[in-house]
Order: sequence, then C-alpha cells, then structure tokens
Amino acid sequence: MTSKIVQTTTTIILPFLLLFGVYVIIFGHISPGGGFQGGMILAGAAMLIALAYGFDKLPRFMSHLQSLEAGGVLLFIFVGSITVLVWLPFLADLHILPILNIIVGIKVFAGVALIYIFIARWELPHD
Amino acid sequence: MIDYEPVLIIITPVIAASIISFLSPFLKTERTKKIQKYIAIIGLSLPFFYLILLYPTVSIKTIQYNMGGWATPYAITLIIDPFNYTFLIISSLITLLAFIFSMKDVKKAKAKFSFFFLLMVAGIYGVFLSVDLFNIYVFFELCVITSYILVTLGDQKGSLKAAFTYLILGSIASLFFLLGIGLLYFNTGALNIFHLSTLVSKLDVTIQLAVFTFLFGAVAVKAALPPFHTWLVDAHSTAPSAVSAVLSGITVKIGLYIFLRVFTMGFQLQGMTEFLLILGVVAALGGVIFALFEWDIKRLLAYSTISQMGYIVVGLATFSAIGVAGGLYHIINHAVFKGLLFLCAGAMIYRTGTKDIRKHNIGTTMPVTLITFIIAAFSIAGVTPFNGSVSKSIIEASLSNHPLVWFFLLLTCIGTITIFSKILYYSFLKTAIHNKIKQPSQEAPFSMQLPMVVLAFFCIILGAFPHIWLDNIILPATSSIIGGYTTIQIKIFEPMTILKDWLLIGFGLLLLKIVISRAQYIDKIRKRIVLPNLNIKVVMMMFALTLILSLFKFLN
Amino acid sequence: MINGMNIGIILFLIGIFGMMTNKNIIKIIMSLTVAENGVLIFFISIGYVIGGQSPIITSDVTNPVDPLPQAMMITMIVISLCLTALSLTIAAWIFHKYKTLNVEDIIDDRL
Amino acid sequence: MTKMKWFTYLLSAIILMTFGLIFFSTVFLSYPDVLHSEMSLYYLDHLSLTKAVNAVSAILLDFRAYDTLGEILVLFATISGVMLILRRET
Repeated sequence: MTSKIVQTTTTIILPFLLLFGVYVIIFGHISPGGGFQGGMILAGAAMLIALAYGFDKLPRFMSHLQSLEAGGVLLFIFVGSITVLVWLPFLADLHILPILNIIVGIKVFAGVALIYIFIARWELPHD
Repeated sequence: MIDYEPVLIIITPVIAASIISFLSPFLKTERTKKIQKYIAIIGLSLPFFYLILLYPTVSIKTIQYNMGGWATPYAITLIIDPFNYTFLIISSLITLLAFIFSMKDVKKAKAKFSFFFLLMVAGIYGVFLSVDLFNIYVFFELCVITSYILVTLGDQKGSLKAAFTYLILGSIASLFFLLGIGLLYFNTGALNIFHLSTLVSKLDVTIQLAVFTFLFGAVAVKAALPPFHTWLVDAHSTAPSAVSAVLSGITVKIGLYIFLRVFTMGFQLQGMTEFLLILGVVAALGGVIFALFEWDIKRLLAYSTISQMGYIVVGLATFSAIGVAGGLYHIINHAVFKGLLFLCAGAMIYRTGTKDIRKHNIGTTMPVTLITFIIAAFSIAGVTPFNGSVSKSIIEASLSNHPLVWFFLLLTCIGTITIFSKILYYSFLKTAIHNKIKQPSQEAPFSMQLPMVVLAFFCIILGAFPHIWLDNIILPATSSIIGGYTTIQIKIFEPMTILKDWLLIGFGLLLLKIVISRAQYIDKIRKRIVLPNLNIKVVMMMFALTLILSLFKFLN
Repeated sequence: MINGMNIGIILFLIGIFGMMTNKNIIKIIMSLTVAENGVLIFFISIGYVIGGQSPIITSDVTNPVDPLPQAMMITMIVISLCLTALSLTIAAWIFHKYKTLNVEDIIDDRL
Repeated sequence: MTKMKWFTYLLSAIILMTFGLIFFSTVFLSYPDVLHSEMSLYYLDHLSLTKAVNAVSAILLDFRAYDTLGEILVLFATISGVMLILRRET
C-alpha cells in the first residue's frame, strides 16, 4: 500500500529522527525541549514507521505500546506524587527532574503513537 | 506542621483509577471484574468518610497545602475552607451513590466505565480543592473530557451527536476561560485567587470588563445559563443515568463554583446584579416552559435542571449574605434531589426500557421508586417539610427589593409542580387508576434502590432540620466567601408558608389539567420548535457575549 | 498596531467564525484547532519582553522572557491534542453510524 | 451560494466584528520592556534550587508539577477513551 520511495526515505531518516527525539527528552532540563516535545518527535517517528511499513504487522508493536503507556502513567503518578508531596529541598540532589522528563517522554510517545495507530487501523477495513 | 489532607482527597481516586487500568489486562473472567468494582467503590467512599472526619478541623481553620513547599502566592495551593467544604461533601456523596447505582445500570463497557468515572471524580475534586486559576482549568478539563467519553457510553444513537455538540461548546468555553486567565496574568502577574483579589480591584475598569466577559462566557456555558444552555439537554438526556445524575448534580455546579470564586475576586462592575437577576429569571421560566412540551423523562429533568440553575443564579446575583446562603443551600438541595430524580428515571428506564413517560405505565409495580420519586417531586416543588422549601424561602427572602423577580420565581414553582405531577400522572398513576389488577412487583435491583433510599433520606433531613445545616455548614461557607456573618430566621413551619405551598400545588395541578387536555396540541408545537443545530448554538453564544461586552461597556 | 496578542485574538475569532458557519464536522474540528492555536499565540506573546532572551538561564542571560506562559501553553497544547483526538474519533464513529458528516443531516431518534 | 448560507455568513461576520471592535477598544495591550510578573521572578530566583537550566521544563516538572500530573491524567483518559470508543464495534 505504500510506495517504495516512502520506505527508502524512512529507512534513511529514521535513525536521525529517533536519535533527535531521545536527545530532546534526555537533555530536556538543559537545552530547550523536554519530555513532551521529545515524546511527540518519537511519536512522529512511530507514525512514519506505521505509514511506511503498513498497519498489518503492528498488533505486537501496539501491545508493547499499551503496556509502555500504562506503565508510564503509573511511574509518573508514583514519582510525580513524590515531588508533589515531599517538600522539594530534599529532592533537588536526587536529580528528580531528568527522571520525570524521561517518564513523561515515554508516556507521550507511547500514547500519541497509540492514538494515531488506533484511528488509522479503525479506518482501514471500512473504506 | 504540614497538613496533607487535601492531597489525600485528590490522590485516592487517581490511584484507584490507575490500579483499575493496570489490572484490566489481567482481569478477564467475570468474577475478577467484581474486584475492579470494589476498588472503584473504595476509591470513591474513602474521600467521603475522610471529609466527614475533617469537619472539626475545617470549622476551626482553613487547611492549606502548598504543592512542593514553595511560597504561598506563587506555588499551587490546595485549600479546604468552609466554602469548598460544602461542595466537596456533596459531590463525594452524590458520586458515590451514583456509582453504586451504575453497577447494574450500565450495560456496555462495564470495566472501563469505573475507570472514567473515577477520573471524572478526580477532576471534580481537583477543581474544588485548588485555588490556582490555571490549575482549576486543567482539572476542569480533565473532568469535562472524561464526561464527554462517559456521554458517548450512552446506549442511544443520539448520544454521539449530543457528545459532539457538548464537546465543541465545552472546548469553546474552556478557550474563553484561558483567554480570561491570560488577560488577568498579563495585567496582574499572579494566578492565585486570594492574591489576585487584592490586585484585580486596582486594575482599571476596561480591563476588568474584558476579563469579566471572557470568564463569564466560560462560566455561563458550563453552568448552562440561558443563551448557552442548549448542549445540556441533549448531553444529560442521552448519557447513562448515573452519569447524568453526576452531570446535573455536580458538573453544572462547578460552573457556579468557579463563578463564585472568580467574581468575588474584587470586580467593580456596575449592573452585574441586575444582569444576573434577568439571566436567572429567564433560565428559571424558560426551563420550565420548555419542560412542559417534553415527553422524554430525562429531557424533562434536564430542562428542570436549567430552571433550578436559574433559581440559584437569582440567589447568588445579589451577592448579599442571605442571597448567597440561599444559593449555596439550593446548590446542595438541587444536587440531592436532582440526583435522586435522575436515579429514579434510570430505574424506570432500566425496568421499562423506554424513556417516553406515556409508554411507562408502571403503576404501583415499583413501590420504592414511586415513593422516592414523590419525595423528590415534593422537595423540588418546595413543599414545607422537604429540602427545596428551605432554600427557596431563603432566596425569596433575599429578593426583598426585587418584587417582580419574586413573582416570576413563584411562576416557576407552579411550573415545576406541573412538570413533576405530569411525570407522576403519566408514568405511575395513569395505569394504577385504570387497570386495577395487581401486577407483579418488578422493582429495580437492590443496588439501585439503596442510593435512591439514601438520597430520599437526605432530602427529608436537609429540609426538616434546616438550622443544623445552616449554622454548621452554610453560614460559615457564606461568611468565608462574602464575609459578614448573618443569622437567617426561616419561617418554614408557619401556617402562612404551608398555605402558600399548597396554594401553589393547587395552581400546578390546574395547569396540569390544561396540559393533559391539550396533549395533541402540545405535540404539534413541539414538532415545530426549531431544534438549533451546532452552528446556531455558537452564533447564539457569540451574540450573547457581544451583548454582554457592549452592555457593560455602556454601563461603566 | 500588530503585536502577538492582537494576532492571537484575531485568529481565535476566525476559528469561532469557522465553527459558526461550517456544516461539515471535520471542518468544525479544524476551526476548533485554529481557535486553539489563536489562544496559544495570544498566551505565549503575553510573556514577551522587548529585547528578551529565551528562558534557558545560562550564565550570560540577563533579561529572560517570561517562562510561565510557555510552560502553561505546553499543557494547553496537550489538552487541545486530546480534544482534537476525541472529536475525531466521535466524528469517525458518527460517520460510521449516520453515513453523513453534515451537522444538519444527523437526525437522532428523539421523541 | 444559497440565500440562507450567504445570510448566516454575513450575520456571524457582523457579530464577530462587533465583538472584536469593542474588545480592542477596551483593552490596549503593549509589551513591557522588562519582566515584572512577580511569579516568574520568584521562579527564576529559585531556579538554582531545582538544578535545571531550562526554566520552562523546571516550571513544568518542579514548581507546577501538579499541573503536569493533571495533564498526564487528561492524556491517559483520552487515550483509553479513544481505544474504548473505537474498539466497541470491531
């Protein structure tokens, strides 16, 4: 269903896209960017993969995404509530910020990719 | 000593929801699905009991918790003061009972229903607890988005169109709210409501006017005030009954809660009271008149929600201690008896399958539903021993210098009596009178009857002993919002008010006689009432906002 | 007098105009997104300071722009993403059930 | 264009025009030349406490982590909502 051009371009630019997304997440608290923006970039990369290589080979990938996303929320609620509950001065030296950034990045990546794939797969059999 | 109380209230539903969502892939068998239900019930009932334990501390001091330990005006603070204590208590009670009701009632997507219900409750607590404007927006958005999803769970085809209209109008209201916050932040540089109340009065009037229009636009859509009420009837009538009980009982009140929080922040705009009085009266009368034409029970209740909201806005409009006390008391009463009415409607629909009151002909086969419905009908009509009469008499007492408004409110009382006697007549009494044979009692399952009986019990308590509730909960709440402690003498059990109540009931039944005899004529009118589609609703909304902006610009 | 705030509000009004006049559901959702972007531009330009640098507080940044509206707007972007995703799924479901996307043609079986 | 459509376009355009005109006449917005909102000044002063350089992500994840908690819940609710609505039929 997808043309050869799309597949070759995705194979070329995919590593740079993923690397850039991971960079934005991890260095979120130093350079401009952060969990949300990096997660979105990775979700874009996931959409690109889904577009280029078709949706039929995706069920296994989707179940991974689902568990990733549910785990992300639980982790965030656990770690987030620590920052929210405990008075902050104790936590600054624990470098809580990068950890939160990474958790948020994973969550946004898995969630947004899931939304896209779900809507795209739902459309397929009907038209 | 750091007081953690508010955080525990907001975290419990969130943790319960995440446990449910994390367990759902492993729970496939029917028995294990019960575990999710019990987790949800625990997650809902813990805050309720915890709030009851909190009452002694709240009556002494306001519980305040700064998130992350930052300084007060700059960090997000969660507070429990007497004012939002009333809202917290009533919403935890109604959501708990509505969830117990929904265990049997919701047929589709049972497991996910409890997940979204818990997140909606978390959103509701988040709005009531937090004092930071942007934080109120985020948790309000959480509550509203989950209610969109819950509305689409309604079994009817119409629920999709209703959910879409609700979504579009809801998100326009949220955008207006954001614009209001943005303007406020640009001019004052603060987001904390208490901190803002000192800064807003120093702003010049024109900026206050623009901020008022934006915030009022958002609040008016959420509280379903007249020009923006059209989404409410579709959304509440097609949602599952437990969801529409919470929507009518609590989510509509969030609009009023934000209205009270924001507009006691020191806005000096002339003409606010008259404008709100007109809006309240139009809502009260319009809701009742439209309800007369309806045959679908849940649409009827949704229209009566609009008219009762008008009642509350009339109470709050005067910003006097008596008016606000009456409005607050009516918010609690309305949450109780409207929740009860929607649960009764849900039980009736569960048993008969149709929403059309003409096809219900339940007769006396559902005794518990019949009794609780009669109690709720009496309390919404404002008959003496029940809870509606107390708050209505306080609101009427606050309208001493607006006789015309008082007269219109009397008309709405008559109309409300007619609506609910119409339901009583068509659903219950008509068959009981005609076919005398004793049908077998097909009462709703026990898990549905329990919430109804408990709510009916509250209807009676809130009405019979008004002084307990007034002095302990309502008056401290009003003094924490408006300031200035007043004692309210209620003339409930005097012969004069009893005579007035029964006179109104007489008029109501007279009007019912006319409505029944003109049934076909009413059907013709109803078919011709143009049902405004989405575009016209947005046009109406923008036209009303332009009117408000120009009216207030002219006045100030 | 062109500054970010005025453009934001004008874009917001254009979005509202789109919602007023369009009949197709997808176009209404698109104009909702336009209105959301309008509010976004308005909010971000609230924090602008004439001649301000970006709020990455390294050693040589003296006059930073206001970081608070930008942080609020990241939250608002995610919420508007969720709203658009939800309205698109409802629109897809409405098309599946009613076979039409025109707002007026969707007649539900009300009494 | 049908007569009805042309009329609604004109009406809504007029409504928006009046709204915009009155709004802009009331509110005159101009940029400050130095940051004076006390909240951001407080955040910038305490930035060193959070060991973060990027003030925006510091606000998002530290000063106002509660907002991000609410927003993560919104995202989580939407994702399960989309999965629920779309799975109902297949």
